[in-house]
This record gives sequence, C-alpha cells and structure tokens, in this order.
Amino acid sequence: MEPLVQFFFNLLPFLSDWPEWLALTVIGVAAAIMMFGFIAIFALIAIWLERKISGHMQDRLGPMEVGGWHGWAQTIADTVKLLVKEDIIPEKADRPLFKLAPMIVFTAALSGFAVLPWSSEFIPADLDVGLLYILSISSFAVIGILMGGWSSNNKWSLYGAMRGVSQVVSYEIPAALALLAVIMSAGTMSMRGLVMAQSGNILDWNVFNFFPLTTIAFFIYFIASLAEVNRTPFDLPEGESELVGGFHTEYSAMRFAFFFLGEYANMFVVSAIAATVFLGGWLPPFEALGFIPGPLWFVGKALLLVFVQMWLRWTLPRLRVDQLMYTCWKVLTPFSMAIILLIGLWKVL
Amino acid sequence: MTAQEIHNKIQEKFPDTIIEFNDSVLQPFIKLTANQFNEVCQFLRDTDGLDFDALMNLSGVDYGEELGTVYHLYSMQHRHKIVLKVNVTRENAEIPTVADLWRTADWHEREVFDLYGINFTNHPDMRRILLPDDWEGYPLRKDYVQPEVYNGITIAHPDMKGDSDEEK
Amino acid sequence: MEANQILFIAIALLTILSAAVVAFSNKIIHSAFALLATFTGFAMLYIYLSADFLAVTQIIVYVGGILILIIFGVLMTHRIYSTAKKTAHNSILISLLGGLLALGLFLFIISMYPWAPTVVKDFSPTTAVIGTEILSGYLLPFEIISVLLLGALIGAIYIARQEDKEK
Amino acid sequence: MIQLNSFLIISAIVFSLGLFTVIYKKNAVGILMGVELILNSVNLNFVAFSKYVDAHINGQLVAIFIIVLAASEAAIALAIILNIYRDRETIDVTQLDEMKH
Amino acid sequence: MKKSNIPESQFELQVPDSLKTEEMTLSMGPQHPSTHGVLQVILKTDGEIITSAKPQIGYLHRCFEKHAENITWHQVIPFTDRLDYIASMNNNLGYVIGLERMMNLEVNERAEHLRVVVSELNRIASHLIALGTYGLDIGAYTPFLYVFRDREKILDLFEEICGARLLYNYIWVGGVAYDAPDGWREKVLEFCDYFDPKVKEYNDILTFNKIFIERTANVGVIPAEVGINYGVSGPSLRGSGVDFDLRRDDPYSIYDRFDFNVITGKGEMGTVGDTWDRYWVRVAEMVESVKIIRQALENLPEGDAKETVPRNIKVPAGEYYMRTETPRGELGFYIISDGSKMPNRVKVRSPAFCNLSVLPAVAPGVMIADLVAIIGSLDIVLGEVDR
Amino acid sequence: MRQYFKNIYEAIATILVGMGVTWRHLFTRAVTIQYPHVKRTLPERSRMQLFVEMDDCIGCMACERACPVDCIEIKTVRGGKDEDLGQTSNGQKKRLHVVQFDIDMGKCCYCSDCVFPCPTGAIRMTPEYEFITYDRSTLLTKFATYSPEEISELEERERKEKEAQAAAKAAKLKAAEEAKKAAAGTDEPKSE
Repeated sequence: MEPLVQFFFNLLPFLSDWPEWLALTVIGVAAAIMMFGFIAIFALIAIWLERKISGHMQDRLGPMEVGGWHGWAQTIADTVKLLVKEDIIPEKADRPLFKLAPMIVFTAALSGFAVLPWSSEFIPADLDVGLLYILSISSFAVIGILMGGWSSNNKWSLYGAMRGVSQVVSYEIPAALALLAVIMSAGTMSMRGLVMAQSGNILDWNVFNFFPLTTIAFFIYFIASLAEVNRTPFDLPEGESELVGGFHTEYSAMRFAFFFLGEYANMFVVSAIAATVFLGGWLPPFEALGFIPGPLWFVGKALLLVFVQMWLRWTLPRLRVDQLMYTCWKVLTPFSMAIILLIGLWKVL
Repeated sequence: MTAQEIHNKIQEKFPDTIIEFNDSVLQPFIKLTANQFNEVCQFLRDTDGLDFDALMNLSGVDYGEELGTVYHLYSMQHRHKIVLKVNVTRENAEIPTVADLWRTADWHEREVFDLYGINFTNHPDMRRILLPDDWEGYPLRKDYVQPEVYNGITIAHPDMKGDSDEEK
Repeated sequence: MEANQILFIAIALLTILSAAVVAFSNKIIHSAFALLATFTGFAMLYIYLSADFLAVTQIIVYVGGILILIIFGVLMTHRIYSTAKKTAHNSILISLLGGLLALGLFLFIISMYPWAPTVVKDFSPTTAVIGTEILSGYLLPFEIISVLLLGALIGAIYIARQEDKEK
Repeated sequence: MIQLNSFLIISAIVFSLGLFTVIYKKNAVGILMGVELILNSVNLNFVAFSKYVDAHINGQLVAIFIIVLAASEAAIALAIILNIYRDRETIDVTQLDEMKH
Repeated sequence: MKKSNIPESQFELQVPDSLKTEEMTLSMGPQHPSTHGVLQVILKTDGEIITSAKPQIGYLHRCFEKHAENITWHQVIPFTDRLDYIASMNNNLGYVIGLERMMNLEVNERAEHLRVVVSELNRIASHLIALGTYGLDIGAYTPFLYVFRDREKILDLFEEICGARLLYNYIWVGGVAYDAPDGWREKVLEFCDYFDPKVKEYNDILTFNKIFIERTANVGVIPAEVGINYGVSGPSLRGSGVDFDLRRDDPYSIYDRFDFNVITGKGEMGTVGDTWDRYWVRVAEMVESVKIIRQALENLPEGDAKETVPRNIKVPAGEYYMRTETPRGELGFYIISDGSKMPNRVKVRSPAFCNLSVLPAVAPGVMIADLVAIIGSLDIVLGEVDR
Repeated sequence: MRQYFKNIYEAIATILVGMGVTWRHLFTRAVTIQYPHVKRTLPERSRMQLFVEMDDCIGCMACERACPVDCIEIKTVRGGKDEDLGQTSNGQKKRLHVVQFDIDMGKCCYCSDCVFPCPTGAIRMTPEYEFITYDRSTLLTKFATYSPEEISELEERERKEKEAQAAAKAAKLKAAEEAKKAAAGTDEPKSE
C-alpha cells in the first residue's frame, strides 16, 4: 500500500491533510480509473496495431480511411459502432448469467493490473503474494468464460467454454511452474521484490540469470500465457473455423466489446508479468539508458511481447484439442519441472 | 476389353437380361432389364478381366414414354468403359439399387429419385437430396408443371412467369 | 462508521446472500455460479483476518479448482445444452428446521461466551511463516496430506475410468 | 472495529445455510456444494481464531490443510457422482437406495 | 473373385455402452464459417469426438439441369460457369468438348493451346483458393491473403483475355470467345516466373509448419479402394495414392502433347490418403500446371483462334458422356441431344458432389476440428454440389 | 524419446521459419489498391455494364434471342414506306423504329453472349462498373428514346398500315378470286 500512497501524496500533497479513510478511498478509486483508462487506451491502440500488423504481414494496408493518417481512428469508430449497436440476448439464454459473464471476464482482467509494477514508485498494490495473486485472478476469467458459454444456450458456445476452461486450467500449471523457477531464485513473490532482484544490467535479468534454464522458463511462460489468454495458436475456445465464435458467439454490442477488451487487457497483463519477472520490469538494460523513465521501459517491454503475440497470431495455424493438451502436459510441464529441479540444484550447490 | 466382349460376357452369364446392344454410337451401350440388374452389376464389378470398380456417372433420363437410368462404368485397372441403361415405365418406376456395390450410387440414386421419381429398391436411405423433403413432383420429368406456390412462397417471379419458353 | 467497516459489511452480505442463493436456487447451475461469489467473499474475509496467502490460496483452489470441478459435474450430469433445467428438492420445511436449529445453536453459543481477543496482531506477511511452519512443525500432517491428495487423485481417476477395467 | 464475533456470526450463518443445502437438495452435486459451504465456514472460524486468539498462525495452517482436504474430497465425490450418473442416469440421492435392500 | 462391398456403416464409430455419455446433436451449417458455403452437416458428437456426420445439401440448388433443357446449346455455357464458380474455365471446357465430340468438330490449334493455358491457369487459381481456405480452416489466416494476392494476378490475366474475372464464358464450341490480346502471352510467362518462388513461400508458412502437419497428417484417411468406390476423384483421389489423372489417362483437348507429372499422395507426413496428402497434391499440381502452361505457350501457333466457331450450333442426335479433369476432379457432362437446338438432357456429374459423399465414411471417430480439416481437404464448392 | 525431442525441435524450427516469412512481409509493399481514391484501369475487354448505341441498332432482336437470362426486352415498329431512318455506322440501312430497348442489369449475367450476334456492333459491354443503387428498379436501363406518345403514334400508324396492308391483301385475294371465277365461267349468276 505504501508506495502508491506515497506516490499520490507526492503528486497531490493536499491529500495528506484529508482523513485517512477518505484519502485512501480517493487514491484507490483514482488508481482504478487510471488502470481502466490505460486498458481502454491500450486496447484502442493494440487493436489498431493488430490490424496494421496483420495487414502489412499479409501484404495489405489495414485500415486507412477513418481519421486520416493510416486510419488511426478506426478502432474509435468501431467502438462507437459497438456502443450504439443493438444488444441482442437470445430468448432462451439464461439472462442473469448471460449479462454477468462479460463483466466477470473484464473484471478479472482489470484486477490483474492491481499488482503490476510500473515503476519503483508506482505500484497500485505491492502485495507480498503478488505473483500468486495474478495466477489466482485468472481463475475468475475461466468462470466468466464458462458462464458466458453456458448461458448463451448455444452448443457451439458451450464447446468453446468447455475448451476454454480445460485449456486455461491446464496451462496454469506450466505457467505457474515457470514462474516458480524465478521465484525460487529471487526468493520473493512480490512484484517489486522480483524486479529489485534483477537490478544491474541486461545480464542480471532473470531471463539470462541462470542461462539457459530461466531462458527456457521464459519461453515456457510465454507459450503458456498465450494459451491462457486464448491467442493463436491456442485460440481454440473461440476458434472461428470450428466453433463459429466460441464462447462469445451469441454476444453482441457492448457485451462483446467487454470480452474483447478483456482479451486485450489480458494480453497486456501476461506480457507485463513476463516483462516484470523475466525482463527486469522498469529497469533499463544498461545503466547508461537510465535517463529514460521506468514506466516507459516497463510498457515498452510489455508492448514488445504483445507484438510478438500478434506476430505469432498472424503466422501460425491453430492446434487441436488433444495436441493442446499434449503440449501442456507432455512438453511444457515436464520441462518446467525439470527447470525447477535444476535451479534448485544450482541454488544448493 | 471392347464393348462387344463385355456384352458377350454378360450374355454368357445372364442370357435373358440384355434387351439391346448398340456398338455403333459414340459410346456403346447395353440396355438391360431391371429385374437382374444388381446381379449383373455385381458380375461386372467382381469378374476378373472386367473389374468395373468405378461408377463414373449415374443419371436419370426421361425418354417420354419411359423413364430410364444410365450408368457409366469404368475400370481403373483395365481402363475400359461401358454404358448400361435400364428403362422403366412411368407408372412402375423401380430399379434395384447398386449403392451396395458402388457407394457413389448412394447419393446419385437419391438425386435421380429426387428429380425423376425413380425408386431404387433396397437403397439404404431413399430420400430427397437436393430439393426440400416436402417438395411435390419430380422436376426433371418432361411433363412436370412448376407449382406456383411452395409453402406459401411464390416460386415464379412475376416478371419471369412462364415467358421464357414460348418466346423461343 | 469507517469505510473499512462498510466494506466489511458489504463483503459479509455478499458472502451470506450468495450462500443463500446456493441453498435456495432452483437451478443447480445458478447454485454453482453463486458459489463463485461465496468463495470470493470468504477470500476477502481472510484478507480482513491478515491471511493474505490463505486468501489467494482460497481463490486458486476453490475458484480455480473445486468450483470448476463442481460446474463440470453439473454440466455432465444434466442435459447440459438446456438452460431451463430445474432440480427437485426435499421438503423445504424439514430442511429449514434443520438449518435454523443449527443457526440457533451457534448463535446461542456465540452469545454465551465473551469472545475477547487475546492477542492483537497487525498485518504482517504470512507466506514465509507458513512455509517455515509446514516444513517444520507441521511436517507430518503436510506429508500425510500430500499422500492423501495423491491417493485422492489416483482414486478419482480410477473411479471415473472404471469402465475400462470392466472391458 | 471489526470483532471476532462478526466472523463467528458470518460463519454460523453460512454453516447453517450449508446444512440446509445438504438436507434440502436431492441432487448429489447440490449436496456437495452444501458440504463446501460448511467446510468454508469452518475454515473461516479457524482463521478468525488464528487472528484473534492464537499467538501463532496455527489456525491458518489448519485451514490450508482443510482446503486441501476439500479439494480431494470434491474430486473423489465428483468422480463417484459421474460414475453413478453413467450407471443410473440420475444423481437424485433419493433414488439411489438399492443398498438398503 | 468376390470382392467385398464397402458397407455404409463400416466407419460408424462404435462407442462401448459403458463409456457412452450423452450424445449431442449439432447442426454445423448452413451458416458456419468452415462449411465452404451453405453445406449443412448434422453431427452427432460424444464430447469432441464425432460419432456420425450426415451432410445435408441442396441449399444452393439452382436447377441447372432443368434450366439447360430450356435454353439453346450455346446459352448453357454461361450456366456451366456457375457450377464450380472457382474454376469456370474448366467447366466450360468439359461441356464444350463434349459438344464438339458429338458434332465431330475440329478446333484450330491456337484455340486449343489457349484453352489449355486458361484451364491450367484456372486450375492454379482454384488450387490457390483451396490452399488458402484450407489454411483458414486450420486457423492460419495469413496464407489465405497470400494466395489471394497471387490469384488476383491470374484473374487480371483472365480479365485481359476475356473481360471477366470470375464467370468467363470464354471457351466456346469450336474455339474460344476472344483471341489473346497482344502481349498476353508474355504476361502469362511473366506470371509463371513470378509464381514458382511463391510456392516455396506457401510451403514455408503453411505446408511444412509443424502445427499444420500435426493437424492434417493421419487425419481423415481415405484408403484408395474406398475413394474409388465412393467416386472420389481428382486431387482428393490422387491424395489416396491412386495414380489417375484424366488429362493423361483419358486425354482430351491437346493434353496428350504435354509433359507433366501426375502427383500422388505418398504419405510423407503420415498415412497415404490423409488430409495432408490431399493438400500436398494440390500444391505440387500447381507447379505441374505452370509446366504445362509454359509448354503450351512455347508452341502457341499464330493465327486466329476464333475462325472455327460456328454461328449456329446444331448437335446431331445422340448422347455422350464427357469427363474432364477439373481442379476438383472428374467433371462429367452426360449430354443427350435429339437434334434440336436445345439439349434434351444435360446431366452434370460433379466432382465435389461425389467427393463430399465420402464425408460420412471418414468423419466418425475424428474430432470437430478434424472434421473441418477433412471438409477443407475435399475442397468442395457448393455451387457444384447442389448445381 | 528421440522422436519427442525431434518433434519439439521441428516445431520450433518451422515456427521460426514461418515467423521469418511474415516478418519479411511486414516490410514489403502492400498490394492493396485504395479503391475510391485509386482506380485500376480496366482492360478494354472488361465486361461490366451493357451499353447500346441506339443509332446503330437495327432492331434485329439477335441479342434478345441470345440472352440466356432474358434480360433484354426489345420492341420494334416498322418504319413507314418512304421514311428514312438513317444508316448505322457500318452502313446498314435501318428499317425499324426500335421503340423499346430495355436491359435489366439486375438480371444480366455478364456473359456477353448478346454482343457477338449483333450485326452492327450496337450493343457492347463497357468497363463501367460503378452503377450500384439502392433501388433495384433503377438497374433497368431504357435505351430507346421514343416518348410514349411517339410510340403510340407509331404503333397506331403501324396498325393502320397493317390493316391497310391486310385490306389490300384481302382485296387482292378477292380480286384474284373473282378473276378466277370469271375465268371459270360467266354463266353463273352473280350474287346480289
């Protein structure tokens, strides 16, 4: 709690004169709004980027019309369109759950932002169990997906939901194990502590720390995180060629937008975790580059990983369900376990 | 193997089944009776030297008084073809199926049933295939009259109604 | 009243009301999804009790594991593609009676004894303490529970796949 | 100040609701949910006592063991329920009575 | 020798009673992203596993055969365009050659060469779509755009020679509708040079991608005898290892003059006859088509391609079954003429129709994702299935 | 076991190869044309909208007969005896008033079958493709320039001419008959 409060007190000195509970409430709400704003802006930019990147990778141009320069306002236009679209709820759908599902998915994504360390000063909540918290939050998204898929009363949605659940639950294991390898070497689960443990230059980052063990752990985490946020090649829950739209087949208008927003927020969260845990968070690669502020490094690293996610998406085909499980249980999990074992040995010896 | 030889082979095995054999047209054909048709086809498919393992095409034809089905057989092994024809009367349009011999025939026979109303006996799944199940009549018969309404939907567009045929 | 207390009451209400939905809902799937709120409510209560590690564990295990198992159980044992399914119940009177009796008993006991806190602890991270304790004082239960978990895992797989053996 | 009592009362209410659920539901999965409610309310008691009465965090440790137990219990129970469902096409506990005879 | 019949239920998945959970009936299509049009498949599934798949067709039925009986011989040609709208040139060719053989008509050399060139170009265009949509079915989006980029070049060539991009009405009885414009030959050659390296690009991004191979190899295996029995033809049959190509084995036009290989599936990545083999046959066939185009253009004679086109077509009474190798397989026109100016009967034996009929045989036992892969690998065009 | 590691290696290697392809394409020039701003020049043979040069049309109906979908509707009225309707561009003399020449582009299948039989090259397909409308009826293009009054006038005249012709014919026939009768015998009494 302290760093954030300190940050806000520095920013707005008059807050410290207010009663404590009021100041804390204001700070909490302000931080939440900042995060929400960040998600919204990030999603706008990321969706535009995704379209441009996919366009150029496919010898196209992507959006070019709306807003003038390279169609920068296309996503805004689409958001407006989604806002004014008719909100369709299937007649036989389970209405309360149907309405709740996108909120849960989005809330889960938003909650993840609570522990992201933007810089040494600005961490909304520097929990002692920060990393574990993020892992636990992803189970909410699973329930949201299941809720949406089931309440749509559509068989394809249900298939998508079932796939989504089995996928996310399975891939949590290699992801957690890969992170555990780093937790073991750093000796803390606090996001701030994890970054602090990597201070120095680029070679002190966790990704190179126990070369090549943590490097492999990084790739394992990256692959597993792709699966957790349902991105290609693991986009089976929404695999459009098989399941039409997967769990969000029946969603339209703003409810669909919330699923979409949730997906992009999740993309950023997993990239940010990878950046924090493996790539040194807000730290610059070399001391000489220290004049660039920390949040820029942090966001830059996360965006780089988001770009790689997009790059993969526009390159790869989709896996099948059994291959997905094979990859998880027979490739990623044993490898991550072996890495934990080896890092343990390394630490002991 | 030429058409004549194929004809002779069938003649030898099934003496009463061949109605007509014509070797002078572009593609020689053998016209058969319906009653032993499945056995003849089995013979054609399974006899060494004939080995007609592929049914290229199966089509219904409306000859006016009679309906007929034409089978184009091909042997992948020997690269020879033969055309079989079976004619039936309009009133009693029944032909034994060959879907058990060539699975190609399965859907093709359904199509012929759909469009000509020829019933293929012993076919596993004799339903309409292209038209809706509740369609009335068999459109490819020459005496078919297009209904004006189907399930409350007007079929002929007002502009198009019946003008194409007379004018030409 | 402080913001803290308002929040606490809200959480308590969330927990109790969602538990009531679990109990009274006619649709079993609604009960299952209401459990999500109950479990989350408990996790938040643990935070009030300075048990941060436990709160996170609660969510990981209950929401990420048990709840999904339960929902899958519901989906697999019902016509899963119809949302309108309702379930039959026993007599509500007897059940209410049982529930109320228990509640009365507990409230009576709670009111009988002055539950004054004997220690006052501020918040301190518990992860390290729990880790140390499990590997020292609670080593035996830890080992036993590990074996139990393993046994349960194998047992569950065995029971669910019994047909293969029959074949 | 939030007192120990408040937690105990919440726990008592949820426990009774859990008990009610166990008696009320005919559906085996529903009963399982009731059991989970009961286990949770017990957990809450342990943690509350750990905070207010216990000098150490023994309560929390017990709660962790209970969570693990609950997980294994849920897994086994659901495996059994699935098995019963496959055999009998029902998981209504009132109809699963052939052991009585 | 008694050969065994292939029973309908041979492939029906037998799930032991004790393992049976509730079966779910799913209607895949007619509005579904990967049914390649308005195909509907009624699926019965046990979890992700399909126990039976029954295609329901006819949503795009346009009464081609009835229509053809009411218009003149020549007017049928634009309608053949619309059968397999991805490879219209090949459809034109089949119908026209059928008529020419019935009329005993000689076609001039230049027209014959042009016919071969456009048919092969159209084959490439069609296979490109097959590749792209197959990638899309598997989940890869980018190859789809790459193949469309290259197909666009072929369409430009077509537009230049006949004015249309999709429905050409180009090959006419006795010749072709238009002669090639100046410089067209060079442009086609240029395209050939451009196209060869592109195949490597497709291979890099899709064909030899491990995920793609895992998704397609050993999936939806159609054994050779099953394929023949079901009337599967074209690349789908060659994928099962049957060395049979009508261009070589029942030659028409001037295909017997060219030197090209018939590609067959060899099971390089899995079993012979799996979806990867069918896919690979298409990729390799495009290279062969380029070879044919090069040869045909080298020998392209000077002259007027239109000189032998008759003004009024009268087809002598008779009947003929003409089959040609379209990108999808054996396209047969069974034409009956009674000597008048309109056909008595034009029956289309459409390859996609027969290829699709094998689906109920291979689908049971695969997963939903595999079913999509199988439908994609059969490369059906609903315009031709339903006619 | 070897297969296991080989699979992993192959997966990584081929994914990297694929990523290389997309990476290269990220920097290649896009092939898209920004349609309303940039327009392709279509080859002259492009078959888009039909156009009829009415001055060249002699009303022979060849195109209407050739059309497989009946999207052309032509009505003609014969010209007067001494009326000069002018000549087509290839020197053919026009004899008919083409009072109606409607092409329904909504029905047209763009096969260009109508273009070839035209003896004067009056009907042709143009590379004009931007004729999208909100109303289907606007796709019906009327090429004839006659006003309804003119048409009815012409039709009236034709009817009269026809009648006159028929009358003349009848008279001729009658005359012939009478002549025949006269030749056959004069003794018979004339009726009335």
